[in-house]
Amino acid sequence: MKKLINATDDVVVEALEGMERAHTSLKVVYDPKYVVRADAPVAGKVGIVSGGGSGHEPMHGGFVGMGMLDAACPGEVFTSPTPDQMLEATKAVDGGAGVLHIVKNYTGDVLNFEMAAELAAADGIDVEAVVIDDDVAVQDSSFTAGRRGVGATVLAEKICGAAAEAGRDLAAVKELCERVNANGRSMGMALPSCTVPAAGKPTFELGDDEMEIGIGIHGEPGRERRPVASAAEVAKMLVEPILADLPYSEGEKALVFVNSMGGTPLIELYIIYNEVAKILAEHGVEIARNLIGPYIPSLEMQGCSITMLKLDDEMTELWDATVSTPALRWGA
Amino acid sequence: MKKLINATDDVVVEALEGMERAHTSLKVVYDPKYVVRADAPVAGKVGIVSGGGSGHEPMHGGFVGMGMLDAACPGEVFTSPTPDQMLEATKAVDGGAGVLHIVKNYTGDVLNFEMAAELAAADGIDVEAVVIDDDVAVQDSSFTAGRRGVGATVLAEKICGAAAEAGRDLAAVKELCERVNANGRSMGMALPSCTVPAAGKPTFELGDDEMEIGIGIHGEPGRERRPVASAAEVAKMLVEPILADLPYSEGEKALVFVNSMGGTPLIELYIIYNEVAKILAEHGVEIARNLIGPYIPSLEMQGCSITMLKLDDEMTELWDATVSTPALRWGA
Amino acid sequence: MADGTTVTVDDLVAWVPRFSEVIGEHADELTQLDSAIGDADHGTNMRRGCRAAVDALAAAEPVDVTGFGRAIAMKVISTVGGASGPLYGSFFLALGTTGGSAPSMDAAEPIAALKAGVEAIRSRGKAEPGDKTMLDALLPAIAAMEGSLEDGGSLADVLQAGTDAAEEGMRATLPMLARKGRASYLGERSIGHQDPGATSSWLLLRSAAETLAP
Amino acid sequence: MADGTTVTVDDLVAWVPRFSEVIGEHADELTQLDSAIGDADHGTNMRRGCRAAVDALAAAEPVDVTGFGRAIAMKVISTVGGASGPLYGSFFLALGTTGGSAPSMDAAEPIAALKAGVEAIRSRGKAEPGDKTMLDALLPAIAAMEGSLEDGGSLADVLQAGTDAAEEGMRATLPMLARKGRASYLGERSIGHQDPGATSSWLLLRSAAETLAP
Ligand SMILES: Nc1ncnc2c1ncn2[C@@H]1O[C@H](COP(=O)(O)OP(=O)(O)O)[C@@H](O)[C@H]1O
Ligand SMILES: Nc1ncnc2c1ncn2[C@@H]1O[C@H](COP(=O)(O)OP(=O)(O)O)[C@@H](O)[C@H]1O
Ligand SMILES: [Mg+2]
Ligand SMILES: [Mg+2]
Ligand SMILES: [Mg+2]
Ligand SMILES: [Mg+2]
Repeated sequence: MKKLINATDDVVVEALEGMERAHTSLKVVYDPKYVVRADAPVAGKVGIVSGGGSGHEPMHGGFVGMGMLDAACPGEVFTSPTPDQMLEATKAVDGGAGVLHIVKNYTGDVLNFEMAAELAAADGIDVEAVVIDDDVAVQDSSFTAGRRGVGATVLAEKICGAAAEAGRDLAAVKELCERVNANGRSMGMALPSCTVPAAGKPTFELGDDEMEIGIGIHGEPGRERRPVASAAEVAKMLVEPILADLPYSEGEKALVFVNSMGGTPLIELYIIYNEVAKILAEHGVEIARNLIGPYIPSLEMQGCSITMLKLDDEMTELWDATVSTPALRWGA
Repeated sequence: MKKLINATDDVVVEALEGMERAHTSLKVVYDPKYVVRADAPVAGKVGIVSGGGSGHEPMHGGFVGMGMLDAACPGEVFTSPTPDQMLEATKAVDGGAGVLHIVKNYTGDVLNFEMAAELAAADGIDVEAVVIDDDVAVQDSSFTAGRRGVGATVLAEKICGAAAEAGRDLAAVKELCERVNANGRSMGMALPSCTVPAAGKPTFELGDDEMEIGIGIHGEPGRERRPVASAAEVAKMLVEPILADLPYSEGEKALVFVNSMGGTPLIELYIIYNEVAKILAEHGVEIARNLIGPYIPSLEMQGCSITMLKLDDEMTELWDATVSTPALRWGA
Repeated sequence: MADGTTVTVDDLVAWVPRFSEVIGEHADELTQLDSAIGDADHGTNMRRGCRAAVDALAAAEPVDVTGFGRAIAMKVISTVGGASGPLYGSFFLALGTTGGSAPSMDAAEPIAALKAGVEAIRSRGKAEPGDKTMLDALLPAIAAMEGSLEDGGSLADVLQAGTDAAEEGMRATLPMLARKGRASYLGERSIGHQDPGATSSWLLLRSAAETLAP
Repeated sequence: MADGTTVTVDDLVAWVPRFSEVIGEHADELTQLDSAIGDADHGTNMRRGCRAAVDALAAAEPVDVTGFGRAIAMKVISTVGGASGPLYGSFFLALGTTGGSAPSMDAAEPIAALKAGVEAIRSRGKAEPGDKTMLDALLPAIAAMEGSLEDGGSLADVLQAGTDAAEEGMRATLPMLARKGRASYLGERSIGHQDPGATSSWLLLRSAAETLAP
C-alpha cells in the first residue's frame, strides 16, 4: 500500500488538522470529531448536519459553510461516525430553529444517527432526519438494507443548505430534502478498487479486463462484474437503470452529476459526460445544470458514478444560490 | 489499461465535446483545437492564452473564463499543442490590447508557442510570452532544458487573469507574470505512475516500496527513486528544496498550493498540507492563502506536488479577485 | 470470583480484556471476512472499540452490573462506529439494565441478561434469523444456553453450550444470502462467505465462557 | 524517376509514405524508448504526423521542391506536436527552401538540401552534438554523405553512407547524458537509453535511401 499518510490510525485526525489550518471559515472539534462553520450557530437558521465514513472527501467536511452544511461528522475511513459526534455537532449548530440530519442509507450511518437524534431530542433540540437512498444498483426490498445513499447526498446538502440560508423552517427544509431524495437517482462503477489505509490492500480484486458495476461508495463490490467496456457503453449501463427507475417525460429537466470515484481523471469524466448528454438527448431530457468532478469519491478508486436529479424551478433556484464552502463555491 | 474512454485517438476531442456540453460559458473550436471564453474577444482587455499537453485537466481548459484565461490550447495527452492552435486562439482573443502567452518550460511547448508567436506577429497581433519554470527538481543550467513549468502556472494564470480583467496593459500583465514566476517554486513526487491511453501501460514502473521524487507533470520519471516514506517525510523532501532555492525571511507570506497528481485523494492532500504548514511555521513563513486539490494532475498518477508563491499585496489582491471558470470560481 | 453459579461484576470486568484480546488476535481475519462481503473494517472497528472499552472499564471501576453495562456501552457506541457499534453498544446497555444494580448475578440471571442484550441487538437492527448477521450466532446461542440451563447444566456447561451453538451458527451464515447491512447489497454474491459480525459474536461468547465460568 | 543522380519531386513524394510506413512499424518501439527517458509519446506523435503528411502531400500535389517541403512542414508542425513537431517541420521547410523551385535536384543539391534541413533543426532546438537528440543521428549522417559525395559516390552510395552513419549515431546516443528536451530532466539516469528522436531520424534517412535512390 502506497499512501501519503503517517500512521494509519492518525489519518482522519491529521486530515482534519490540515482542513482546520487551510480553511479559516471552518472550526474543527476533535473530541468528539466534527467540522463546523466558524460562525455557528446561526441564530434563527435551521442547522444542517451530515456525516459518514471518511475517505469520500470533500464530502462532508468540504461542504461545510455558508449555503450548505453547518457541520459534518467524519467517521474513520469508510466507517460511520458515532452518536456522540452527531450529538455535539447538533448542539453546536442549533440556532433555535432545529436541526436536520442528512443521513446516507447505510446501516451503520442510520443506526448511529438514530441514536444521536434520540440523545439530542432528550436534550430538547428539535431534530429531523432524512435518509438518502438514491442508488438504483441496490434493489429496494424488505430483503435488503435498502438503497444506499450516494451522489444525491451532495445535491441534497447544497439545495437544503440554500433553503436553510434563505430562512425556511425545519419542516420545509426536511420536506425539500425528501423531495430531492425522491427525485434523485444514482449508479456507479469501478475499474480497480481502492485500499483502506488500515486494511492495507484493495477491498476487492478485479481482473485485468473486468469492471464492477453498481458499486457503493465504501469500496464494497457491486451488482455485477463485467468485461471492461467503452465509455459509451459504461454511460449506458449507468444511465439506463436510472431512467428505468425514474422515467423522464419529454422536456423534463435534470441536473446531471458525473462523479469520479477518485482515481478517474477529469478528462475521462468529460468523456462520460459527453456520452450521458448524448443518451439523454435521445430521451428528450434537458440537462439544465451539471456538476462534474470528484465530489463523493471512494479514496483512489478508479471509476465513476452518475447522479440525475429531476429539477423543478425551486430546486434549480436553490442550486444556483450562493454557496461558500471549501469544495463548492459560487456567488461569494 | 482500464480507462473510461472510447478509442484512444478520440480522447481529447471527446473530452472537449463534454466540456462544451457542460459549460455554456465556454466555446470549443475543433479545427484547430482550442477552448475559448464564449464572450471573446473582450474589447480593450489583454487576452491570455495558455496551452499544453492534455491529461492535466482542469488545466488549462478548466481555467478559461472571466478573471483567468481567455483561451486554452490542448495538445494530445502529454504532448504539446501545435502552433496553428495557438495562432487561431490568439486571433480569437485579441481584443486590441495584445495577447500574453503563458508557456510551461517544456521544449515542445516552448518551440510550438514560439512558432505561433512568430505567425501571430506576422498577422499584426501584439504577442508577448512568459515561460514558467518553477520546478526546483530540475537543475537550471546550460546542461539541461531548464526547469520545467508546473504548479506556478495555475497561480500565474489566475493572477494575470485578474490583472487583465482589471484593465492592465500587456506590458504590465507580462511583468506581473514574470514576477509570479520569479516568486514561485514547485516540487512533486509520485507513488505509482500513470498510463498514457495511447501507450497502454504505465510510463514508469515503481517497486512496491519505491517512490519517485522530483517528477514532472508528463508522467516522466524524476530526480531520484527512494523508499516510500511517511507524509511528514515527503512534505519535508518537497518543501526543503523549495525553501533552499528561494529562502523566506521571517514574516514573509506564501500562497501554498498542494496539488494531487490525480490518484491521491483529498484526505491525503490535507495530511500533506498539515505537515507543510508545520514545517513552514518552524521557518516563520506565514501561509496567507492556499489551494488544495487536483488542479494540475498527471492523469491518475498517485502523488502530489507542492508549489509556494511568495506573495506581495498586489498578488494577494489579484488572487482574491473574482474568478469564474469551471475549475476555479469565487466572487461570481 | 466465579464459584460455578455466580457471575460477579469482577467476572464481567475480566470478560472485556479477554474479549479485546481475542478480537485483537482475530482482527485481521474479521477485516478479511468483511472485505469479502462488506467494507473491510469490522476487525479494525472492533479492535478500536474493545481497547477503548478496556480502558473505560478500568477508569469507571463499576460496582454493579448496570454500571458495568453502561460504562462499556457508551464507550463501544462512541468508538466502534459502523453498524456493529450501536449494535454491540445496545447489547451491553441492555445486559446491564437487565442484570440490575447488584454486584453479582445468580442462577438464570446471567443468561437472562445475555438474552436481553441479544434482544436489544434485534430491535435496534431489525434483522431476523437467517439474514446473515451477528444474530445468527447469538440467537442460537441464547436458545442453547436456555436449553442447557433447563437441563441443569452448570454455568460453565451453559456458557460452553452457548459458545458451541454460536460457532455453529456462525458457520451456518456461510451459505446464507445476506438481507441486512452492507452485505445485503451483494445479493447472491454474499453466499459462500461467513458473516464477520457473527464471527465476532462467537468470540464474544467464547471469551464469556472463558472468563465468567473458567 | 530516380536515374542514379537526380532526385525528382516524385521521388521526394514517394519518400514520405515509406517514412510513414517504417514509423508505423517502429511506433511502439519509439514510444517505448520515449517512455524510458521521456513521456511515452514519440511513436504516437510521429505516426500521427506522418499519416497526416502523406494525406497532405496527396492533396497538395507539389510540383517543385519548395512546394513539397512547405506542404509537409505545415502538416507536420500542425499534427505532431511535442518537441519533434517543430523540429521535423523546420527540417522539411528548410529542405524545401534550399532545394528550390525546380522539379528536381541534381548532383550535390539533394545533400545540400538535407543539410539545410538539419541545420534548421539545430537552430530551432539549439542543441549541440552530444546532447542526446536527433542531431546525434543527423549531423554524422550529413558529414558521411558529404564525404561520400567527395569520394565520388553515387547518390545511392551517398544515402547509404548517411543511413549507416545515422544508425551509428543513433546507437552512440545510448551512453550519452541528455542535455536537451525532456530527457535532460533525468540527468545521469538518461544514460544507457537510446534517444527516441535519433531513432526516428535514422528511419528518416533509411527511408530516404530506399526511395530517393532505390
Ligand atoms: N441490521 C443488522 N442487524 C444485526 N447485525 C447487523 C445488521 N447490519 C449489520 N450487522 C452486522 O454488522 C456486521 C458488520 O459490522 P461492521 O463491519 O463493523 O460495520 P459496517 O457494516 O458499518 O462497516 C455484519 O457482519 C453483521 O453481522
Ligand atoms: N532541443 C532539441 N533539439 C533537437 N532535438 C530535440 C530537442 N529536444 C528534444 N529533441 C528530440 O525530440 C525527441 C522527443 O520527441 P517527442 O517525444 O515527440 O516530443 P516531447 O519530448 O515533447 O514529448 C527527443 O528524443 C530528441 O531527439
Ligand atoms: Mg464500515
Ligand atoms: Mg510529449
Ligand atoms: Mg464493515
Ligand atoms: Mg515525448
